Amino acid sequence: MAIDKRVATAAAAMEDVGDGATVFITGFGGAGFANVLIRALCECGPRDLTLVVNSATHPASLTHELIAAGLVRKVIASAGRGRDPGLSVFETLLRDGKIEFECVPQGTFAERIRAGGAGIPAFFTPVGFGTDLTRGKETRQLAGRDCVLETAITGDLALVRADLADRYGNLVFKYAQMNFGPAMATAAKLTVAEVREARDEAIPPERVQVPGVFVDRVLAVGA
Amino acid sequence: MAIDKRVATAAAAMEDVGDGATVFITGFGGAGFANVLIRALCECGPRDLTLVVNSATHPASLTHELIAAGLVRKVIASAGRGRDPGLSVFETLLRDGKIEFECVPQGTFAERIRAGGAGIPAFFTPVGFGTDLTRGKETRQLAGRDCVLETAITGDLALVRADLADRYGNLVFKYAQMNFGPAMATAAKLTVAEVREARDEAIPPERVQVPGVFVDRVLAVGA
Amino acid sequence: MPGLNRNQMAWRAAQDIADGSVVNLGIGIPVLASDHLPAGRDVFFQSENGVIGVGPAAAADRIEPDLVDAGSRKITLRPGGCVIDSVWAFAMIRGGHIDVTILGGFEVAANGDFANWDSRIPNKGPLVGGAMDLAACARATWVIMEHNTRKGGPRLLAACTLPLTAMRCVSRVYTDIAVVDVTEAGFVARELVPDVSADDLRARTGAPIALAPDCRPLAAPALPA
Amino acid sequence: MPGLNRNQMAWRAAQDIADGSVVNLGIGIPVLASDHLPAGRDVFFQSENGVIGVGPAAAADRIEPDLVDAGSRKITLRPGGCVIDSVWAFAMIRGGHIDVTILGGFEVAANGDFANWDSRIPNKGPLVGGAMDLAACARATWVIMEHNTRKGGPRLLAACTLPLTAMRCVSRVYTDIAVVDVTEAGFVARELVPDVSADDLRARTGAPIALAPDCRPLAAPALPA
Repeated sequence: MAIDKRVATAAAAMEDVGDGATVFITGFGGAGFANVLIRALCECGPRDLTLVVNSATHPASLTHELIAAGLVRKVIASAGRGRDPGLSVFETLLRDGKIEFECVPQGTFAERIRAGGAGIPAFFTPVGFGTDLTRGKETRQLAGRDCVLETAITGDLALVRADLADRYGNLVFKYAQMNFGPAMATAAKLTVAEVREARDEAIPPERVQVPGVFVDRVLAVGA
Repeated sequence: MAIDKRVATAAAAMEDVGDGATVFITGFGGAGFANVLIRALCECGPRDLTLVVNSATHPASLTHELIAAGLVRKVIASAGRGRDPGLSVFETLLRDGKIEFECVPQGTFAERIRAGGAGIPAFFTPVGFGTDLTRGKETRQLAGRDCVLETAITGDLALVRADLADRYGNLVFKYAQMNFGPAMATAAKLTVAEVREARDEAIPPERVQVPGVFVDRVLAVGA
Repeated sequence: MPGLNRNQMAWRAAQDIADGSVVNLGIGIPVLASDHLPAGRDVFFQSENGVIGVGPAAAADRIEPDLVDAGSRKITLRPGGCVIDSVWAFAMIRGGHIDVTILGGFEVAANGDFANWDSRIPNKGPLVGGAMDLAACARATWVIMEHNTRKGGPRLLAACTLPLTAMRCVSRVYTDIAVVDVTEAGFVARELVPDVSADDLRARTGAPIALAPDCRPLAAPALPA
Repeated sequence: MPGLNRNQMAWRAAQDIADGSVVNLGIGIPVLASDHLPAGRDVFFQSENGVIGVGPAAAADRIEPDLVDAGSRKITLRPGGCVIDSVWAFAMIRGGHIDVTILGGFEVAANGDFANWDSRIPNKGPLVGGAMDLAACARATWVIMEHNTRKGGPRLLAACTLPLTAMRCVSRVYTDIAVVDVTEAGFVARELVPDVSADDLRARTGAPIALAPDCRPLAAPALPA
C-alpha cells in the first residue's frame, strides 16, 4: 500500500495512547511547541504520564494543561520554574509532593534523548559533575576530566511541531522550531507531528530534516 | 576582520600540519573523498600519521598514496581489505607488521568520532559485544543487553569533501557525499574542506549541513 | 545440485518483506531482493551510507556520481527518500529503526549466532563495515546464504567456527534448499525444495534441524542466476 | 554606590571578545554584550537553542515567530548564520566549540567554582537550562555579576554557598567595580573603578584578592542603565 502518514483529525493522531506512557514534547525558547497535539492528548486523557519536555512551565506551551488536568505523574525537564512570582500549577503540585520532577541539564537532557533514539544505552559526560543534579550517579575520570554516567531516555509517544511534512512523514522545520524535534522523533515508539502544511508530493531530499521513517503520523494544523 | 575561510592553494590549506597528527578523512561508498587535500597532505609530508578513515584501501580514495608514501603509522577504519586477490600496499605493510590497524564496526567508528566532537568521552553500545573486535573492552549489561564501552576519537586535522561552501565555512553536501563529513568536521582541531565551489555570499541557512563554525579552511577545487 | 539460484534466493526473501517496512540489504545476493518485492508493497530501503529510500540502479545517462549506496552502486532515490550522514545512519540502525536487515553470511549457529565478516583469508586485511551494527541491532536479521560451503560442509552449525559478527541475532535463513527459522529450540525448516528429502537436509546441516509440522515446498519462479 | 551599570558591565566584557570567535551569551546582562562589540570584530554568537549567528533583535515589522534565541527573544540571523537542533547545539557546547560563554552568576569561588542556577527561592521549581553545559564545557567561562548582593554580602567567595553549576570553570569575572581573573593563586583584580580603593575591594570580596601589578582603572563609556 502506498505510504501515507497523514491523519485527518487530532483524535486520530492520538489513537492508541495508553495510561503510563512516556511522552516527549518538543519546544524551546518560544518555538516549536506541539500545542494542537498536546490539547488532543489532554482530551484523550491517558493517566500517569511521564512527560519529557524542556520546560514544565513555559507559558507558550500547553504542557501545563496536561499537568493541570492531573494526567502527569512525573516530568523530566531542564526547567520547572514559572516566570511569575507566584507558583505555577506545576510548582504547586511539586511543593505538595503530588508530582515527581527530574531536573536535567539541558545538554544532558538532549543527549539522553538522542541516545535513546540512537541505541546508546548510556554515556559519560563531564556536565553536572560535582553538582546536586548528578548526586549518586556513577563517576569516572576520562580524558582527564571527571565525568558522570548518564542513561538514555526512550519513550512511547513523541509530539513534534514542524513546519512542513509530506505523505511519507518527512519533516522540515522553520528556524528554531527544530530544537528537540529530530531527537524526540527518533526516541519514541510512536512519533506524531503537527505541521503547518502536509503535502502529497515528496519534500525535496536536500530539505528533509527528519526522515519520514522516524515519523508515524502527520496532522496538518495550519499556521 | 570580516571572516573569510577560503584559501587559494592546497598548500595553504595544509599549513601547520605536523608529524604525529591524527587525521580524519571523509568518504564512503564511492562518494565524498577529499582527494585534492589528501594529495596536498602527501606533498606536505608529515610523518607518523594516524589516519581515521572508513576504508584503508578504497580504490576511489587516495588514502593509499599517504600509506604508500610511508607517512602513516596507524589506521583506524572499518575496512582494511583490498578488492583484488593480491595484496594492497596497506595489506602488505600490515602483513609485515609495518603499520598498525584498528578495525572498528562502522557504526561504532562513526559514533566514536561524533562523541569526540560532542564532548562525550565514552559510551556503551551493544554492537560488537562477544566479537573479536571488542576483545578486552569493558562490558556491562544495560537495558537488558550486553554492551561494550567505547571511547571517543578526536583528531588534529579533518579533510572533508563537500559540494558547496561559503566564505564563512558553511558546507553543503551532494547526496551521499555527506557520510562522515559532519562528524569529522566537529572532532578535529583543524577542519579543512575541499569543495566544488566556494562562494562569497552566504549559503541560505536552511541549506547548511555543517555550520561554518566547525570549518577552518575552505579550498575550491572544481568538480 | 537441485536448489534455488542467487536471484531465486533473493526473490524468496523478498516475499517476506512486510508492506511499509524499513529494510537494509547487504552487499551481494541480499541487495537483489529489492528487484523482487511483490507488487503493492511500499518499502523504504536504507543503505548504511545514509541513503533512505534506495531506488533502482541509475540508468547510464542519469547517473549522479554522489548518489551511491554502501556498495558504491550508482542508484536512484525513491520519492520521499533523502540522505542522512553516517552518524545518523548508524544511529538509525543501532536504535532499532531498521525493521529487517537481510545479510549474506558464512555461518549461522542454532542459537542465532552469526559469522559473516571474517573468513580468514590469509594476509588480506580485515573488513567489517556495518555488518556488526546491522546484525546486532536491526529488529530482525535474516541471512541469505548457500546451505553448504563449496567443499560441501554445513553453514548451519551447532556453533560458529568463524569469528562472530553478532551473538543470537539471526531469526531466519534463506538457503538454496530451505527456509530455516532459528527458534528457541534450534533450527526449524519452514520450507524445503521438493528434490531434497528431510534426511538429505539433516545430512547437510551441522546441527539438529526439525521440519515444521506445516513445512511447505520451497519454490521460486524461473529467474536468471 | 560608584560603579558600572548593567550596560557598562556588558560593554566591558564585550571588549575582551576576540575577533573571529564563537560566543554564547547568557540571559540577562550578558546578552547585552552583543550590542557593544568593538567595531571590526566579526563574531558568531551561538544560542543554545541552536541558532548560530544570532543577529540584532528583529524589528517589529520583520519578526519571524520561530526565529528566537534561548531567551525567547525575537532575533535576526547574521549573514552566514544557520540553525541546528538542540542535540547538535549542545554537542557544540560540550565538545568545546564555544570559545567563550559569558554568564550571569550568583557566586564565584577563588578556585573557579561557579553557582548560578539555584538561588533557593522557596517553593519555586528548579531551573537549570543549559547553564551547567555552558559553564563546564565552553573553552572559557566569564561571569558578569554585581560584586555584592543586595544585602551587601560578597559574591566572590572562598567557597560557594549555593548549589554549584560547575566546578573550577570560571576564568574571569566582570563586576560593577572590578575585572577579576581567577588564577591558580586565587582572585586577581586586573581593573578596578577609580572610586574604590584596594581596601574597599578587599572588604567587599569574600576571599583573598590580589591587585595585579599592572592593575588599571576600570572605565566604561556613558551608557543607559
